[in-house]
Amino acid sequence: MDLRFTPEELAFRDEVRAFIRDNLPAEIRERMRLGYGARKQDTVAWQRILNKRGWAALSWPKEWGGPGWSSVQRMIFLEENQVAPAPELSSFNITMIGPVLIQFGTEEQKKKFLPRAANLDDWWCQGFSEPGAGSDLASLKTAAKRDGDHYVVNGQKIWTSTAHHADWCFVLVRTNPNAAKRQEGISFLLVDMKTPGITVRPIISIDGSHHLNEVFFDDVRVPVENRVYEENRGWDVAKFLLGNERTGIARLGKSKERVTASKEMARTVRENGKPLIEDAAFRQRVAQLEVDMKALEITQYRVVSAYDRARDGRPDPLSSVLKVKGTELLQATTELAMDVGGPMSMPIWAEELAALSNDPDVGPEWATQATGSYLFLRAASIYGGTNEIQKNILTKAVLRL
Amino acid sequence: MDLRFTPEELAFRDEVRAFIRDNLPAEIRERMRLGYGARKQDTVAWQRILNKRGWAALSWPKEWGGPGWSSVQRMIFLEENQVAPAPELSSFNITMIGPVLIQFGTEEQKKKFLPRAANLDDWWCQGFSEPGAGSDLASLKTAAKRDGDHYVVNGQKIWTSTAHHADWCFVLVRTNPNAAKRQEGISFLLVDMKTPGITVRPIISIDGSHHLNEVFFDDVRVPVENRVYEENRGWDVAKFLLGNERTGIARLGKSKERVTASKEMARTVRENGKPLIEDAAFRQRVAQLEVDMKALEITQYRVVSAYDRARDGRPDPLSSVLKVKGTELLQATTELAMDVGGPMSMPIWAEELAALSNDPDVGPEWATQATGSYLFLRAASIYGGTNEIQKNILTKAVLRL
Amino acid sequence: MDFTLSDEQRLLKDSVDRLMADRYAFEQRKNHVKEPGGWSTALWSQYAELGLLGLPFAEEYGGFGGGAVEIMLVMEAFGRALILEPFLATVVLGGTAVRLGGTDAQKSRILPAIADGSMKLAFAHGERQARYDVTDVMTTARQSGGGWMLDGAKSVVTHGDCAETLVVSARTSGERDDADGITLFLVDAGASGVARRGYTMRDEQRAAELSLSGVRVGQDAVLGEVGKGLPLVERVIEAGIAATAAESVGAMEAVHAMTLEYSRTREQFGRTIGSNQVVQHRLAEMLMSLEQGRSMAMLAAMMVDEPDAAERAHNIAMAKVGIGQAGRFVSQNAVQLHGGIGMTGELAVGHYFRRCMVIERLFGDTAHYLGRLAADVA
Amino acid sequence: MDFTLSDEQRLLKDSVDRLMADRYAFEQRKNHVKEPGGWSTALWSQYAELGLLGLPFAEEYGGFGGGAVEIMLVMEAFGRALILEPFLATVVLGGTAVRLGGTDAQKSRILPAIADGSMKLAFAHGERQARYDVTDVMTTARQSGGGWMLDGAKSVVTHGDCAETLVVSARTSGERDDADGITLFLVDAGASGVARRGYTMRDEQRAAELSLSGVRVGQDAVLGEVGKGLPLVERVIEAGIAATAAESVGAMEAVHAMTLEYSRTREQFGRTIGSNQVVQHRLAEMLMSLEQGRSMAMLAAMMVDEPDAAERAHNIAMAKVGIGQAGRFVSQNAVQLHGGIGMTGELAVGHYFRRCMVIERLFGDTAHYLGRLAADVA
Repeated sequence: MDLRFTPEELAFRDEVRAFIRDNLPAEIRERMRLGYGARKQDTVAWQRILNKRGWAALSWPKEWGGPGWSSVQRMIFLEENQVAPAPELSSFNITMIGPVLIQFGTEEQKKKFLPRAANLDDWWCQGFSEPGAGSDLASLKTAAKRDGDHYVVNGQKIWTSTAHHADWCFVLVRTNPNAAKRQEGISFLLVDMKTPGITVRPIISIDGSHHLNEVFFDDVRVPVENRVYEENRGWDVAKFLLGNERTGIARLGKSKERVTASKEMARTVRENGKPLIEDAAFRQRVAQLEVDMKALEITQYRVVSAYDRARDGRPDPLSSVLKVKGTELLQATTELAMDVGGPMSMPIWAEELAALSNDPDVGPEWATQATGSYLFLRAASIYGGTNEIQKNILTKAVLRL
Repeated sequence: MDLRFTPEELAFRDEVRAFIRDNLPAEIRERMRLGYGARKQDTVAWQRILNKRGWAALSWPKEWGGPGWSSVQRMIFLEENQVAPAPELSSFNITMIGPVLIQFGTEEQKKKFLPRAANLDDWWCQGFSEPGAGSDLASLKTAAKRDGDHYVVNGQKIWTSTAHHADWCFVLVRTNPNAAKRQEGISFLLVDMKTPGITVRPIISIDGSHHLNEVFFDDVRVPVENRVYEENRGWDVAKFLLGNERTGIARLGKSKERVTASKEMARTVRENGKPLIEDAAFRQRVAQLEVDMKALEITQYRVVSAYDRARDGRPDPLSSVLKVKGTELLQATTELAMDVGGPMSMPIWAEELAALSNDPDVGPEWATQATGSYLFLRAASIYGGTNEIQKNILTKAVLRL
Repeated sequence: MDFTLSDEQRLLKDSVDRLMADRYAFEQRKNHVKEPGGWSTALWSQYAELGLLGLPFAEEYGGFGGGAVEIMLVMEAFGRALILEPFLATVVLGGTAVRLGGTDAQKSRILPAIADGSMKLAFAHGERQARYDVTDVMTTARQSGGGWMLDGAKSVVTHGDCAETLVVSARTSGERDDADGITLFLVDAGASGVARRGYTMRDEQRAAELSLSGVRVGQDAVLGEVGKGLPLVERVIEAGIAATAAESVGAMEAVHAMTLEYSRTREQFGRTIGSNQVVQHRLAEMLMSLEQGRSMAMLAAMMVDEPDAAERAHNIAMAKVGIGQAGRFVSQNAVQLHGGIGMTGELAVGHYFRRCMVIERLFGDTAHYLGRLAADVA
Repeated sequence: MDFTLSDEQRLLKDSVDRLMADRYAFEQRKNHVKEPGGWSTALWSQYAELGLLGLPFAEEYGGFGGGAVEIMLVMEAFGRALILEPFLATVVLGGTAVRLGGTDAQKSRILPAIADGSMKLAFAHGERQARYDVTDVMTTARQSGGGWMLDGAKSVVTHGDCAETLVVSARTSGERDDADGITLFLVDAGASGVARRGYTMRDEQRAAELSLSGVRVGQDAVLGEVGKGLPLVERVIEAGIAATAAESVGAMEAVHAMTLEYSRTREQFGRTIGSNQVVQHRLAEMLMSLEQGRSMAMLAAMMVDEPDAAERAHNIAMAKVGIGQAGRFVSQNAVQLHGGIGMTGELAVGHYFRRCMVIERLFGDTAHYLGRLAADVA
């Protein structure tokens, strides 16, 4: 038993670190250092650079362009990438549709979609949630009627993030409304977002960003060959996708990056006439967060290293611990960064920064952006199964109550 | 609207403060200042001093020896008494059996018991809880069979605090096992603890103190005239008793006394080469507790002043807030006091202090006693309806969910 | 001790509640936000007609002689409705500065104009480098030609974009962080040398960055005593804390009520989410925080006129901490219990959440005031 | 990175678990407490036979050359069983001091005696006035007649009442709080001038107050370098923190398991308390704390032999904080969920609770180490 990285793992980390340092475009790094979210073009550009290096499809088998990494290596890569900070890989492409096609897809589907997914030539989004469904996925109502060699899809999806950027969407639809159990009669379709009858309506988040959407399907015709796995067996695909590897679910690198940034900025602002970084309460708060991050880091090591050993498909229940503690830390560390900015964190500078003006200048971008990510990440304890749901999962799966 | 005390209330507070200062025996005050619980003789002595002054039966009508105070005055008295620190009045005598007899008792019962209860000539205890019942009081099984002008009581009570001191016990018994609802068929009896067939077995708490007991009833004969209110209507009496005035339920004075003592002691011990009182984290912790105590103090004012206005019998649901927040503070402030003592809080000196010895002397009594009250008050969030039960009450009574 | 309201106070409360019910439903509010200034000029006139804009001023200045309790009642109602108008900046902050610091002449000139709605004020004290340090004033005022010349900049001035009159703190002597040497000035927002950049805050309220270069004012612009402005600044901030504490209570009430309602109606896994004990207890804990917060808002209202400055500052700092923590707990959990929909601008819950977030950081945040209290521990 | 155990490690774990199952059921433990010394001499011999008492020592000293992981496995098992014997004081604390600081002669004299169970040690460093300050050593040692003379007092010395050999820290130069000038001595508990008062702690473990007046020892009693004892003291404390972290994990495991079991069987209002979602989530949160604590105990075990002193100290301080907070949360809630019965000595839960409470305060409490980490923030 040894928690330390092996020399090989350390060498790998240095290699990743060096590659990111040398290849991440300076303008992207600077925007992200200031706390901006990655723009579409940032994500595309960076993922293609990584894909060129063979690092984009990080969990895929070599034959489909994967780097053949262990999950420890994947964890190291993800953290280095977050800490950089660099745009994160499209999880829809890399950890969702990719593995799904590799597991369930036809040869044609793999050939058609995997290389483009790895290179982000196609931007994928996920059409699962529906109004009123929330965490209760199986209650979905969007219907697909067979019509010759097409399905005709009608219904509505919601919380579809980046649908407005997407070229393709993988959608759960109900192909058999009369199935005995709700989980039966669901199919998994790949839908070209350019198909007639699709309407994307933006949902503006409380941070002011346009990330989420409603997607309406009005007689949308989907070729049958775009169905993944058997008809009415889509729930198996969804279960695989949701239970699929959750390395990086804790997003620890992001929390670390926020604490590092907070400490940097805390040298530039003051509290009671001293730099904030010298304030005892602030230091206590940072110290506590560093303790919690360290504990989660090791718990993540344990989950991830166990993942390679016992590949029995079903995810380690401890990954619910990663989700809960990880999102608690994301929220605590983004709140820390916002608090460092103090009053300067409250304005929205966006328009001001865009406009040329002789008016008084505006405050530091990092402060207003810190609030943006604080607000945006209030959703972290909601999406992917609320933290309350995670505790229900632990109750059933581990406590067996 | 005015949160401040009126000049009359301030004058009253000064009068109480002066009386306690001048009349509380020095030896008792010193023991309590060190954090010892009041011994039986301490409680008896102090309550008799107060009763002589007419202040013991603080919530009773004048005709039965009450001082005729407003609930604001009662609150002021209770806090001054706790802050002194002085032994608290026997709640069994003053806030439980007294009001019960005044409300439901016969003239004979009042004459026989009230004056002796006020003067603590009789030490009362409460026979409600039973093994396996816990917060679910109505599931009690102790049976009383009518036999001529007596009831014959058989069964067991538990968590009976100070039963080993008690002269009398008020007991809930089941007189009709066939009642439709569990709450029906229960009667309220007054039992002389000297009656044959009563066995008291001590329960030692995790602080090492003997406070709680099991009480066994084996064919215990109780005269029918010692039944309060109608047969099989005992639940109404119990409801009245439990819902009865809850001024002082927050025990805020005790928390304040613990914080004051902690600050005093923190001047005498060190942290990182300085007096602990100068440690930034310690000061933050104290400041937060003082904020929480202040908020609770005003919430208590609101509840108590409302209590005099709308005397519709049923207790203000906000009193559940007083219970939860009050016990959280009791536990936080006793933990603070223990932490001040640091390593010196961990030993049990009791025997050492008793024994004459030339061995090395022992550490400060206040430290080991601080741990005693910390341990003992872990029960504060359990007795009188656990804090989880209190939140259920708020859910039903206020949120109506 | 007495928590009952007088008939006048109940009357005031009812009339404001009625106005909010008629004119400030969440859907109506969306239109108010879209107005040029980011708030409703029509409602501003209504406030004037109702006498709200003169509430805390003496009758002789066109006011109603209301006290801290009256302000508390109004701010609670405003908090429930999430109003956007510059009431805090004009009546509470600017109004307190003039009411407590002004000469008869200044009061006669300004207070009636506030009361009838014709003049709006802003309190321009905070500076970018100061963060929450109240004595960190680097804006300077130098004697020049019988008057004063102001140079410097002010940051995140609440409703500083629409105010006609600015209450500006400047250093007339001493160094950065000195308690002495701070003076308040009444500055016409249109004066030459004054530049403003208005913008929207995270809670949709307006604020402004302000720059002053060679701004000339007369001796009659001095508010209070030259070099002794700090105590007045502190009274203004204390009034602001008390008022926003009450506003926060209103916001907590509203957001708790709508979360409770949502938990009754929203179904998941075939049952209302409110039937989950965990949700029930969370709502009970939110209620407890709300009530503890309400107690703290009452404390602030009671203390804002306390003559003993140290006693006043200490108690208001306690209220600030208590309200900040309560507002955060209640509003964060309101979003959490709403789930995804709570993260959008479409429901009111996200707006209450952001208002509580901003209020926690007005005049200094929770950590700042807890630090003060820690320093007071004795 | 590798979390698998070697066959030897699994063997060790199984054998200790088996011994605990056979000899340390809670009812059996009640008898061990009643033994004269407050712990079981019979089990002490068993530990010796199993080789546990020599676990961390080299073969040449009658040991088994075990490392931090082996100690972790044993301490977890001991934590689950709440053992009372002086393993921590003798093998971990005293043993580390001699193992890292001793000359060959000292090691040959002491380590085999520890291993075969014939000698018990105690680490007498803390002093009453010091609270948790590790450099606050006022006990003095002065050169006298070719040897040293010790004067002073030591406080709350774990199992200091039964040890034959005391590892005593004393000041050979410098002032109170000086890092330099501290020296460790091996003192025979029977030496003239040594007085002890043994007593029971809140967790039923034994400790002692110790006084030294004119206690004479030879040069060969010096452990490590004269005046440079602090680094050795710190290594001993770090070993103690790592060991008690693992013990705490064992205690948390046990108390979580019995609370879970209790919630399955205990009925109230006609249903098991474990059917309450609030109880379920509390148990889930306890589980999360336990797992986070386990991670921290692993960190401490990995770091205890880290050569970089600053790195080692920082990580072990983090583990100490994490374990302290986890142990408190888990054990406090175990008592709460048990209700009244959890407040009595009759069930094991209250004993685990008190052991976690004491462990949080051994070698310094959570606030003390969080303060250190805060000082490290950069």
